[in-house]
Amino acid sequence: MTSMEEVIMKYGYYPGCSQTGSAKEYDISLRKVIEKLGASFDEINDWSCCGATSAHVTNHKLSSALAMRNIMLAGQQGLENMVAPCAACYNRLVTSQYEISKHPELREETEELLSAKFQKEINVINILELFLKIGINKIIENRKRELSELKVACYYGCLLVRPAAITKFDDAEQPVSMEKIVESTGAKTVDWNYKVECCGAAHSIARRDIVVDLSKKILEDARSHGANVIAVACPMCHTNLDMRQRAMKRTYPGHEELPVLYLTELIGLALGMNEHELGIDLHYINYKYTDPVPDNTVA
Amino acid sequence: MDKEKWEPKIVAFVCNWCTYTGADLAGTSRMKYPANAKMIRVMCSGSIDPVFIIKAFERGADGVLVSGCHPNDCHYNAGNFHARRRWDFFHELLDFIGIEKERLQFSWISASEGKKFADVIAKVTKDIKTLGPFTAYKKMNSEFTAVFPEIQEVVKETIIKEKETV
Amino acid sequence: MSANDLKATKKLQASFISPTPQTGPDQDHINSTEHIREHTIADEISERTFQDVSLCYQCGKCSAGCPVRYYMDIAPNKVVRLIQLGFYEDALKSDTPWLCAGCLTCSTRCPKEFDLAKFMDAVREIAIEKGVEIKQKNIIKFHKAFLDQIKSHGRAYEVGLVAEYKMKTMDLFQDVDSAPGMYFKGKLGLLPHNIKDRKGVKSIFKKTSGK
Amino acid sequence: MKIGVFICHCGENISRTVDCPRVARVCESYPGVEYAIDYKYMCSDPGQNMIRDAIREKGLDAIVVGSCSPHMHERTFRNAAVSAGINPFLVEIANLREHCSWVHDDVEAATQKAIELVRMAIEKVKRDKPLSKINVPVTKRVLVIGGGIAGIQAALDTANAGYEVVLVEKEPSIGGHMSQLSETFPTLDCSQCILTPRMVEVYQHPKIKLLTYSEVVKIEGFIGNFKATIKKKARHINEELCSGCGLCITKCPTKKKAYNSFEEDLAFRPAVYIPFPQAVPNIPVIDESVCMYYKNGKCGMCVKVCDRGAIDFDQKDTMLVADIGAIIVATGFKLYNIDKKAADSKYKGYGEYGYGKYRDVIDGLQFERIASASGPTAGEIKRPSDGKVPKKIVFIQCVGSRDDSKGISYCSKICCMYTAKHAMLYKHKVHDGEAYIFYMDIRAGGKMYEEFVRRAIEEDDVKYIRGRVSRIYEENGKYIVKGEDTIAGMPVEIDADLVVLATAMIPQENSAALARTIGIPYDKYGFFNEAHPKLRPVESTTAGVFLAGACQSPRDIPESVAMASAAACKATILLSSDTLEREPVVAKVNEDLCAGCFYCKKVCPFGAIEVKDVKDMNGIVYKEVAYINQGVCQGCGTCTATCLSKSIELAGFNNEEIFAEIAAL
Ligand SMILES: Cc1cc2nc3c(=O)[nH]c(=O)nc-3n(C[C@H](O)[C@H](O)[C@H](O)COP(=O)(O)OP(=O)(O)OC[C@H]3O[C@@H](n4cnc5c(N)ncnc54)[C@H](O)[C@@H]3O)c2cc1C
Ligand SMILES: Cc1cc2nc3c(=O)[nH]c(=O)nc-3n(C[C@H](O)[C@H](O)[C@H](O)COP(=O)(O)OP(=O)(O)OC[C@H]3O[C@@H](n4cnc5c(N)ncnc54)[C@H](O)[C@@H]3O)c2cc1C
Ligand code: SF4
Ligand code: SF4
Ligand code: SF4
Ligand code: SF4
Ligand code: SF4
Ligand code: SF4
Ligand code: SF4
Ligand code: SF4
Repeated sequence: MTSMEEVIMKYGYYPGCSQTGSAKEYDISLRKVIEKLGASFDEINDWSCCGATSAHVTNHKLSSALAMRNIMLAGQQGLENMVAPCAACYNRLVTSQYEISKHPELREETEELLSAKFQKEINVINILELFLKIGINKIIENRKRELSELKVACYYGCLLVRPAAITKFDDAEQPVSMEKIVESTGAKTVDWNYKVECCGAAHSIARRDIVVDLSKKILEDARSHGANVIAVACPMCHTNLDMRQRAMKRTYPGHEELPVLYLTELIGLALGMNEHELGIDLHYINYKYTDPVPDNTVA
Repeated sequence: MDKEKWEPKIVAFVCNWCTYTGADLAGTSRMKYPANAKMIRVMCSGSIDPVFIIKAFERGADGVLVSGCHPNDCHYNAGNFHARRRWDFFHELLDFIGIEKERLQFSWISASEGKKFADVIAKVTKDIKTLGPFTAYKKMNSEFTAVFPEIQEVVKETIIKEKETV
Repeated sequence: MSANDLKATKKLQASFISPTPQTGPDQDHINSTEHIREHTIADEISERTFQDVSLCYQCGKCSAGCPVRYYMDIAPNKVVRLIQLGFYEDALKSDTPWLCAGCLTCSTRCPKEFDLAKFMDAVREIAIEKGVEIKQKNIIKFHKAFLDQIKSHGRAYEVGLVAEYKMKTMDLFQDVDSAPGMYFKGKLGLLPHNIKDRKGVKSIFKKTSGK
Repeated sequence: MKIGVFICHCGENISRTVDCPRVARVCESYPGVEYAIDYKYMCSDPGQNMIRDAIREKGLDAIVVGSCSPHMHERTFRNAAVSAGINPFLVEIANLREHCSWVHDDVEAATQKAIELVRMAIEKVKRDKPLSKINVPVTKRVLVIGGGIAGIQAALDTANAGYEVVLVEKEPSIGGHMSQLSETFPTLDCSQCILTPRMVEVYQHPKIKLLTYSEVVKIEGFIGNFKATIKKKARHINEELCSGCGLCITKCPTKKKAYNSFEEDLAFRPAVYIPFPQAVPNIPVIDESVCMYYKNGKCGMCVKVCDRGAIDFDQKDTMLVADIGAIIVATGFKLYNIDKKAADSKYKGYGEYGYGKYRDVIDGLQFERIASASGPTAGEIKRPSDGKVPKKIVFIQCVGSRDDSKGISYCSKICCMYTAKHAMLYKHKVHDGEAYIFYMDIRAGGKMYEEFVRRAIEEDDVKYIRGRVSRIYEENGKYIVKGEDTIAGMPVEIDADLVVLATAMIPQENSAALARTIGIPYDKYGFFNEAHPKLRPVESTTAGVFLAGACQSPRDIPESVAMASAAACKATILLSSDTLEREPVVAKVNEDLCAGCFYCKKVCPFGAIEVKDVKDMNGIVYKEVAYINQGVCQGCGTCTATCLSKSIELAGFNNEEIFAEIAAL
């Protein structure tokens, strides 16, 4: 039996596909930050894609089966909980598990598809819940510097806090948990209007025009409320808000760049890691944090 | 018994305000229905004691109908909700006692539903005819009366269960 | 359900506009007291989404908050309306379900607690099953390409996805902004991540699509 | 026992299918039957005389009449029996017409059934017990709870009929919500102007005892004989001495220490205050939570300036007890607000509208105060945040109402109308302003109501947009209102200066607790339930308790007043006789058998069952039994079926009687 401390600080980890490619830096920074805070991950063996939007918008049963495959793997691995850092994965996983528990017909069908029985519920948590569980105090205790120059617009996107009945976490319209976490880095947060507005994620490739418009509005609202950086907690949000700024410049001449950081990168900066270590230099919009007082302790 | 000539005996416990008046309306409208059912008027379907029903079977009734106001129309507000709960349990227990549960039927008939009343009586009569005569009552008369305390127990059980759902 | 069912829908649609009395030999089969209702597409959607489509009272709050409303041909609430009234073909052909980003804004705010996002899922699903011609071709091709990656590798393989999508759409220039940038930043792996249990995943696809 | 049986032919109505003479003949030989006869028209005078004569001549103890439905002529035959000296409850009717001759064709079957029906009646009547009507005395005083327009109207009508009234109002002044309104639909007359005279009338009426700043804490007893305990909260002002000069208020140093709730928190008030200038009674209250004397024992400015010596810091809450014959409940409503609600609340808030964080997103009552000539802006339409006159105003209907997801499924009924009114008032005051109303349906079913709404659209150019608003957020001092025009099928975004929400009418906070205190049922929201939605709309199911106004469901002023007058009328009908006569069909507990389980108490829909202590000779309680209050019991019999030990009997329908009927089959 492991000690109490270890039990609490060990989390099942479901990275999700983006984490291995376009959101590499999210994965890198998350793992580093977690380690610094004294927690550890147990990655799900042989995890597969949750089916993402494409499965659930076209084939409900396929979507349910793909998501449940991973939940069952976590169960087989003896895990109680599982972190899904991608908001979309998180949403698919919690929703599928919820629906299966509510609707026996669906449960049966899904079990048949997977040729396995659904044994136990896994507490699937998102990245915000993870940091709240680890404890904001842990961040403050381990902080090497205060990011006091930052005015952060916390962007939840649409899938992190919805649907409220299933996620049972924070508030679906006026969430505050990311602000709490960001403020623990010493950064300030701004009150703005688009924190749960959708960026059109799913259409990133097929209807880039839509995504560019929606993301532009989000960036502008953040800026007009005084933000100098946006914090995100989802690879899709990041792709749209960061990378699409290039297209934005074409559609909206005069567009001014606004850096978009993963929440984990912000925490990493506060914990004393540098931009390169955290993968921030992989972003489309270059960003470097400058301390107000040059001689501040940097690890 | 000659099946052709046999006519079922049916007892209907009906509430004064809705079903009894609905039956009056069926009469005023000269609707026709079989003459098998005899009505016993009570104030509210909530006051119908399961023992009444057992007594009816004991007396050789082939079928029993219980009918009151529609759930939200009860003259006494909630009486028929109690009735409804009680019957849910009681129905199951009839089986246990050894009386086919189809012999006991329930309906909600309002004062304006003369047609429904006639239809229900027709249906119940037809159903009971299909079931055939209830012969166990002869046994009931001797054995059942002897084990009456036991029936009381059964009835008690239904009522306690009903309590739990209040 | 097969593609033929849509024809039945058409008939229903016509009879909705001007109800014609049912006479003729068919009538003989119908037991007057036990009329069995046809299982409609509306019923099908209600079943798949575990909620009755008649719940929606057409307040429009969903459409009012929908982030992609401006790009749709008809408002999201109107898709529900069309289904409620039996104008199935119009609903299934609309590009609204395809543009729906699944953001759950509507579902979160609906005063009737109607899960419209889930409803949209079902509409798309049925449109595919019935082989309805969909205007938003690129979107459906994207989903197809995405799922193909999972089917073969167990995980999304971004290079493969983009390649397949481009092949399907012949839209070769659309993404010039991102892919090369991503590649040079080392974010796009050139090789797919294959999971071990690809057979298992493939079988799920097979069982759910019949392919 | 000697029983007489009378079979009626009803012309040919019965005799056509029932062989009446045969029925009479068969019955004649039935044990206990002394006399049996058939006749053409039993209910006619000769028929009734026949019954009377038979009773006297044959010395009958009870009779059975085979005739039409008891709902037709039971009373006729009972009266006939009474005039010949038989108790009316020893008369049973066998329904041979509606339940037999009219519904069957076969003469043999119908006759057979008729015989059985009569036999059942004979067996029942054998076991019937003579019953007499129950008489209870009546206290000729009415308690009215709540002093809004409904309570005021009910109190005045009752008092004008000559009965004493005790009017209890929990606030320092009567008037209720109507006193806060600016002008009223559908006539746009000034609310205060029509209300104030009535408030004064209440105050001056010799028959009305007005208890403001008071609450009912206990109701005991039953119809005609209630006892009410009322808590009179300490005002810290001696009502006898105070002249209402208001000097204390002007001199109190705590000028802006508390929100003025009458002004819907749009203004402030000091520790000592009169809620509004026309308040009745015109006597201030000291708010202990604000007053400096209660904080640190200092100040006492009011004492210094009051030349009547009316300030009384030591005043305590007092309890009053009153005997009451009837109760009229008129406690009104409360307005739902969009704030974030506690997790255990029945309702949810509107995160999409900001949970109330925007100062210029206000509710209907706040708009009433802003539009009111006596309000904080003196009737000028200005928005709360910066006092600017809004040039673009958006009204949103059905906020909270008709919204399952927030916990309220009903329509609040008045908001369509007051929103049209608000938009008109706005347009009348801000001529170049634009007014938009988001609505789902317009419910304007009342005299001149639809015309009123059309006037807003046609004459005042108010723009109605059909669709619910999805979100409101602030941007540069404007409020972006995102909606959809579902008729045009177009999204609509309006940058408003002021947003007014027509929020739902919900029950008063304490309504469920009050209902339990009085012993009346309430619905899942907390509105009080009427005895019958169509035929007894102003009565509660508890005898002697009546309902008026918005405490029963959303009501506008005309309806509240109509209900109040109806309730007053019902109450005065009750008080018009010295004693109350009740049908004796009531339940009674056999105390020896009662096991004290009190299941019966749980199921009684009228709360007629109480716990009674049974004492031994030394006065020591040795068991508790159920006791049925005969004034309250309505005779449904639910308790009898529930009692496991069979210790309750319903008079006229006891088990023995019913078993006898069954046995007679
Ligand atoms: C914004 C708005 C605008 C409106 N405009 C109009 C209009 O133009 N025309 C129109 O016809 N109607 C209008 N109405 C409706 C009108 O306000 C109501 O119909 C009316 O006030 C109902 O009167 P009431 O006496 O039933 O309730 P209330 O006015 O709520 O009065 C109830 C009284 O009971 C008191 N009370 C509550 N609980 C207790 C207790 N436990 N013990 C003692 N006292 C208690 C309260 O303090 C209050 O004084 C409007 C309503 C709103 C919200
Ligand atoms: C199709 C329809 C459906 C309805 N459904 C419902 C419903 O489901 N629920 C509901 O609550 N309400 C319903 N209503 C409304 C309901 O019918 C009325 O509210 C109700 O009948 C009004 O009653 P009343 O006594 O005022 O008028 P009426 O029913 O019209 O009675 C007036 C009486 O006065 C008599 N009379 C007229 N003039 C004179 C005279 N000069 N001298 C002597 N006698 C005269 C008439 O002959 C009549 O008997 C419905 C109405 C309609 C039209
Ligand atoms: S918000 Fe809900 S009820 Fe309103 S139109 Fe949309 S789906 Fe229908
Ligand atoms: S889920 Fe679809 S329909 Fe609903 S708001 Fe989002 S994009 Fe619009
Ligand atoms: S308490 Fe005194 S000063 Fe105040 S209003 Fe009354 S009389 Fe005037
Ligand atoms: S004692 Fe209290 S009420 Fe009187 S003047 Fe001072 S603060 Fe005001
Ligand atoms: S009265 Fe009008 S605004 Fe009020 S809830 Fe009903 S429909 Fe909505
Ligand atoms: S006239 Fe009748 S049908 Fe038309 S809105 Fe009014 S109440 Fe409804
Ligand atoms: S149910 Fe019967 S035994 Fe129980 S308390 Fe009531 S009267 Fe007494
Ligand atoms: S008869 Fe009905 S009202 Fe009377 S005490 Fe029994 S349950 Fe209550």
